[in-house]
Amino acid sequence: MTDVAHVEPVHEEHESTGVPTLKLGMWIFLSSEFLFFGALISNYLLYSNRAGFEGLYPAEIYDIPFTSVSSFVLLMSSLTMVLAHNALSRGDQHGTRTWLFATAALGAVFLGGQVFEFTEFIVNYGMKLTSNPAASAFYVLTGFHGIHVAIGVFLLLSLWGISHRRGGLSEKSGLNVEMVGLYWHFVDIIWIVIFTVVYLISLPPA
Amino acid sequence: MRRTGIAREGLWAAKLVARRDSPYDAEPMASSGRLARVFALMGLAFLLGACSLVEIEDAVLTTFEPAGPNAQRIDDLFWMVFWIATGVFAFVVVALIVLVLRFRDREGAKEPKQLHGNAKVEVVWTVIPAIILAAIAVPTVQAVFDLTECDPAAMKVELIGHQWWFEAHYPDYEVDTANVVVIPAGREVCLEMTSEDVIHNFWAPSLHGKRYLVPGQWTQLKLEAYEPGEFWAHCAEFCGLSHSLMRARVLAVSESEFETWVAEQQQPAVLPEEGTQAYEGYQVFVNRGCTQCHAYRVDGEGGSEIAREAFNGPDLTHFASRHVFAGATLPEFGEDRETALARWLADPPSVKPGSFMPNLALSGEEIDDLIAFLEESR
Amino acid sequence: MTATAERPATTIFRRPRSKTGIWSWITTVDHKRIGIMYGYAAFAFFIIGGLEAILLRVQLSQANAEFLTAGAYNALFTMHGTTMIFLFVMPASAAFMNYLLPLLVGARDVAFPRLNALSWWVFFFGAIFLYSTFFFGTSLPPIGPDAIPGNLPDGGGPGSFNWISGSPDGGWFGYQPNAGPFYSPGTAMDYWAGGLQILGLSSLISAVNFIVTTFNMRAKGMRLMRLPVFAWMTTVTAFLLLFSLPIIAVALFMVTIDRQFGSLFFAATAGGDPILWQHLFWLFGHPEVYILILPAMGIVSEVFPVFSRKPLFGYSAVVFAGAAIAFLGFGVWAHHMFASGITPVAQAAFGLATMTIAIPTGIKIFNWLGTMWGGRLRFTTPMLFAIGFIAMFTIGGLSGVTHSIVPSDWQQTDTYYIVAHFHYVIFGGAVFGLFAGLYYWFPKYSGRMLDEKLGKWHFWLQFIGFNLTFAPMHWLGLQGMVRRTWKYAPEMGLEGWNQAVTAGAVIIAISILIFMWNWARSRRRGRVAGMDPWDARTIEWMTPNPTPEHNFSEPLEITKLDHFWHLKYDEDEEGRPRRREDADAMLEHLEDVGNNPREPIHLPSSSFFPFLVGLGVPIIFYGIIYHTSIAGKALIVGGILLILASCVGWGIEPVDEPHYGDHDEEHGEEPVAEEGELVDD
Amino acid sequence: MSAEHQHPTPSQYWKIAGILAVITAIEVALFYIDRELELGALNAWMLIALSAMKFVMVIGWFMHLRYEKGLVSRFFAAGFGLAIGVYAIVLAALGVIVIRGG
Ligand code: HEA
Ligand code: HEA
Ligand code: HEC
Ligand code: CUA
Ligand SMILES: [Cu+2]
Repeated sequence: MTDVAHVEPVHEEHESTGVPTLKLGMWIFLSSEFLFFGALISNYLLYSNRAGFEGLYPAEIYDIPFTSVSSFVLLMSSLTMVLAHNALSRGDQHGTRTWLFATAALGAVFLGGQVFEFTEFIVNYGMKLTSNPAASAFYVLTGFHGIHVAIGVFLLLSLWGISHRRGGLSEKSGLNVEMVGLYWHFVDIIWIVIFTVVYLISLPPA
Repeated sequence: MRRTGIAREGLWAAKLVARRDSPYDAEPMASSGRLARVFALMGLAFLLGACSLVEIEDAVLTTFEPAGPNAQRIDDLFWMVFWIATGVFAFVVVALIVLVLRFRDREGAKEPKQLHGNAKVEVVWTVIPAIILAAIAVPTVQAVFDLTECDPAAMKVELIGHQWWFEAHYPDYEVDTANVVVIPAGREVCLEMTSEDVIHNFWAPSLHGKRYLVPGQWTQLKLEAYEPGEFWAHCAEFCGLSHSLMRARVLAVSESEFETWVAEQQQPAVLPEEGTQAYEGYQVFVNRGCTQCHAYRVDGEGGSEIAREAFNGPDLTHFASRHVFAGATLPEFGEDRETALARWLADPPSVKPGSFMPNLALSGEEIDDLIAFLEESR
Repeated sequence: MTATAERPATTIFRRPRSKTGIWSWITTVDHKRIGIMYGYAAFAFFIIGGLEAILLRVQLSQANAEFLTAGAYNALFTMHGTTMIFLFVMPASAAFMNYLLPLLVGARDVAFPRLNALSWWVFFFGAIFLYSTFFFGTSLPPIGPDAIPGNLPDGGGPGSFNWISGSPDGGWFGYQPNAGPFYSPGTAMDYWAGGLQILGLSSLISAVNFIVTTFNMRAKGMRLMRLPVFAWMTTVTAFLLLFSLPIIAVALFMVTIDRQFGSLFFAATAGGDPILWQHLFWLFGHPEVYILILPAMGIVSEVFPVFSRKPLFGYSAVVFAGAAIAFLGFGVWAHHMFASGITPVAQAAFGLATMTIAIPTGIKIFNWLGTMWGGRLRFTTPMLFAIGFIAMFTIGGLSGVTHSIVPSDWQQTDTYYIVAHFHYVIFGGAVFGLFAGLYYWFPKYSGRMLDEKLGKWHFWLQFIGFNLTFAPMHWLGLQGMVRRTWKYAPEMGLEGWNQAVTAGAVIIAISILIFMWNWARSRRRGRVAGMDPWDARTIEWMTPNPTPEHNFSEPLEITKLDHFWHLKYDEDEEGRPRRREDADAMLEHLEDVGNNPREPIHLPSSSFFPFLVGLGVPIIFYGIIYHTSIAGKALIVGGILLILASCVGWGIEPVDEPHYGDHDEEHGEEPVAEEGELVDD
Repeated sequence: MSAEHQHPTPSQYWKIAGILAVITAIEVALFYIDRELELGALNAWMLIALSAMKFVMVIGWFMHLRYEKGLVSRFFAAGFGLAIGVYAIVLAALGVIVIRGG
């Protein structure tokens, strides 16, 4: 969502802290997202190795090589994102457009990977949302992350669309690109944590 | 923007005000003095009221009459903190009253000195509460550790919560009962608790505080009564429709009585003689599906095996030995037991909303027979 | 500020222009109008929640009464608690925050005016969603412990008109598994979970907005340590919201997914852990209670100095104490779970942590007393409410301390002693504080004063009624009255005091009626307030009353805490205030330029999109409840599309269009308000 | 926008991304090494340390937090720290994290 502080200042210094208002808002919002994902991750940690559930535990069926690749894809999308922003700040409209699209595309690949993973788990292994609390926790955690990625892709594509207008992205939209970038990187760092804690470290009960 | 009507009026008011020293002076003095006195009186009355918690005669679930060491310990702690809290409140309210009386605005009062704060008093009113709290904290922590966990050697009673009654099981004696927990007085008994459905909360205020009964988990509560006696208990956590009708009794008895009780409970039921009304009742009991949910142990006949096919209801083998039933809500105050039982059997959900015991459409005769039968099941 | 800006080709709708009438309210982004809407909505829900309470009280006024059915009783206390907290105190605080925060920091609006409108509309539609359960919700008997997990009961479609018993009945904290799919089948609890989720979203948006406003929109020279205390408490509250709402969001999502899609988070039979819900709920729930009280504390911190004619004693201590309460508030949640069987170590730790909150709270109380010390106290209605706040809140706070004594809480928890505690802190604290604010700032909103005589009647009746209602609950609780009991037995000995309680509730109702009468009358015929009716200290009073749409007309430069006061007064040799010669001229000037700005002022333009996005949110949640049907799926998709489309429109729409939103006189469409009728109706 | 000048250049971004990729590779490698050698807690701590490095790098450089005003990092750290703190306590209370000697 884009909204720029535009109220006519009562005085000269527009932003008392010197941080652009929109940016400050985004950082503050993101800081609350830690609590959101923290709850989901804790929930997973609580159930992932509780003994005695029926059915499979997520940690028994992870496909680490596959997830490593999709994690890598998401990680690299942070690179393309930052390159897009960089290109815009240099006034390189073409570069911006390309990198924005690349980022959205990488995000979409990641999402595709997740869809594939879920299908695999559900169809081949029979581990459903309703199988046991560990499975529920897994799907809900990664699912909410996926929803965040999807929103990011939507935002990126919107920017990409706007960048085709005559004159490309204005300087004002530069702030918007930066905002979407912050959001996108944040979703990436959450995945960094999920990948390590949920995929690499967590074990099924002994 | 155009100046609005009200704004014009406003300017006029401001001018009016300007003739005095400040708008504050222009305010009518009202009756602040009288008000202050009224306020002081109110505060005083309140203080007096708060100083003594009003004792209700015969409140059966009162926490003010501890009947065992655990409850006693809690009671002592509570009163200590209560008096400290009252002291703090008295301080605040007296200060308030003094301020109100002394500094109320009077005719010709001078403007006050502009005090912005004072680091010293700031420290004082940070440190003093901290000290008070530290003093309360010590006995609190001790009591928490002393009162939470059972003595491992204590006799165990398993208490299982159901919507809306308590099942009690004595693992050492293989005794099953419901709603009335019998314990020997003068020694610690450990309730090991869980729930079959939702969270319940067992509370026998004369003996101890509350503890949850959580499905899928076990919690403990130690109970001990100084003397024999009957103590009310209540489910305290909201557990659905009939939460308010989920009560229990703790019956503390002497050691010898306890042994007799155990011995009686261990016995299977004695079947009524053929031809009696009770025997008719037994037939109804077996044939109308009561055994789907109720265990009834009869020698040789394996009563408990036919039980619990459908649903877990209270064990009725020694039903007549329990002076209250249906979550210890029946018989109601002043009601005789048979009327209550008849009411219950006729339509349980109307007595206890949502009860899992269905209305089995028993005829009046069947009910009478059942009552005769159940009342003989000692 | 050229009025020649082209109309961008990309807008979807014509930019809304109306300044009056329903559309102006729907599309407004003015923080004051949003605040007013919050205020009226909150008050309406206070009445609804209060009437629910009255019904509860009628049922309880006799042992074994049959006035309500058990189901209706459970529904009523659930909706009473939920309404009072989420639909009354929170939006009432939001009303003050919205109206005042920009004025207090010296800005023309909040940082994100359209987001502000969005949070209001999300709140509004969320409240409607929650209450629509009375029409559409179903509440069925439990399925029982033998229910097979994953085998969910059918959701039950709309149309089962079942007034009271169709409402949620799991208590305001919806303990699992009682409020889960097996023990509360039917859709009522889904409405509850969805409603809270939506309301949380609204508050989260506000929280971000308020924090940014405080930090970034301050007038020149308005350093953080010159902010009025209410602005501070707003900010602290916003942080509490910011960090606690995501937690409840996750918990509510888990419940919704459990109930709708068969996940097993809280299904004990399948290994789910019901205690997890309690941790998550109270991890939100405890900060929540400080969300309720801190704004009220901010309000009385404004009131005491004005009616003592002294600066707030220990300003920085009061501010830091507020922050400390908020911080500590995140570390005490398990004190709601002392009976849950957590380990003694955890019980002791949480008990101690809970006690520590008494220290910063005490600092505030004592500093208010310090403010009154040596002052020239005038017992106007706001001041009476503020004094009442101190006395009543202290009682509630101290009973809170007795809960923190873990073993005694084992006796108290889930009894009316707790009910007494929280009504003392919420009603005696937050609600008294809010009324102090209403009387104090009414002139800002209406340009007129509330009647003092009626105000005093209101105060005293409410004070007496309040104590008659809630004081007996202390001893009722300690002598065995369990919470949430529909019936109690005659031999419990509770009847007499319960009748007193019910009588008290009626007295409160009468006092509220007096207040409503006072409000309705004074809006039209109250004494005209003029520029500075209370001889106040903070800069919101540097604008005329009622506040003009653009707030401040001239640049401000803040030089001191209580800036406005120091423009009016200097100090004599003894340190007593002395009115400056030019004070009245200054006020006159302020009033004049306030109403007639010298140059056109550029304000944010109205927008349709916040309303539309807000509308989309409950549509999705209706869809989720009925997701098994085609209609439900269509609602989900429709809601998402509506939101996405509106977001695109929002993004493309320029934030402001000088040509359309302009405030110059040529357009002159704003009404000439007569007799205090500003543009607010 | 004077701060803009200090932002990394594209080539620096590529380098950071390279490091991130390498760390990820090491993490995955560790996962397999652990399967053979049963490193137990050591493995977990190493993985956490590695992902913390990635975490910090993305925030610091890609999100430019290094170049922001201190206020911003304080807000952000508050959310992070609070989340770690409260959820650690929740998990401890639920018996997932076992505190020795407790
Ligand atoms: C406005 C809301 C509000 C506020 C401010 C508070 C403030 C406090 N609350 Fe309360 N509380 C609730 C709302 C609130 N509470 C609600 C709604 C519930 C019930 C939820 C439910 O179950 O439905 C609840 C329940 C609740 C419980 C759980 C009870 C139970 O269910 O078993 C506990 C336990 O510790 C508690 C403690 C406290 C404490 C210690 C404070 C402290 O912050 C109070 C501090 C204030 C003072 C202490 C007074 C002033 C201080 C001095 C004058 C200084 C000197 C003092 C001393 C030296 C002691 N509260
Ligand atoms: C902001 C919070 C708030 C407020 C203000 C109140 C206000 C009141 N509350 Fe309650 N209450 C809660 C929050 C609040 N409450 C919560 C959170 C619970 C726990 C719920 C749960 O257990 O889940 C609770 C529970 C609760 C119970 C316990 C129910 C139970 O456990 O079984 C009771 C019982 O007496 C009660 C009573 C009252 C009364 C009499 C008032 C009165 O003060 C109400 C006063 C207001 C009015 C009376 C309205 C006045 C106006 C009119 C009547 C005018 C009519 C005019 C027209 C129609 C034009 N409340
Ligand atoms: C579907 C299950 C079910 C059936 C069938 C059933 N009951 Fe019950 N019964 C219950 C449950 C559950 C309770 C506990 C209700 C409560 O206290 O809320 C109960 C309670 C009772 C009690 C009170 C016991 C006590 O000590 O509290 C009696 C007596 C009783 N049932 C008798 C009968 C008789 C006689 C029949 C057959 C005519 C019968 N029940 C059939 C489930 C059943
Ligand atoms: Cu069981 Cu309440
Ligand atoms: Cu609390």
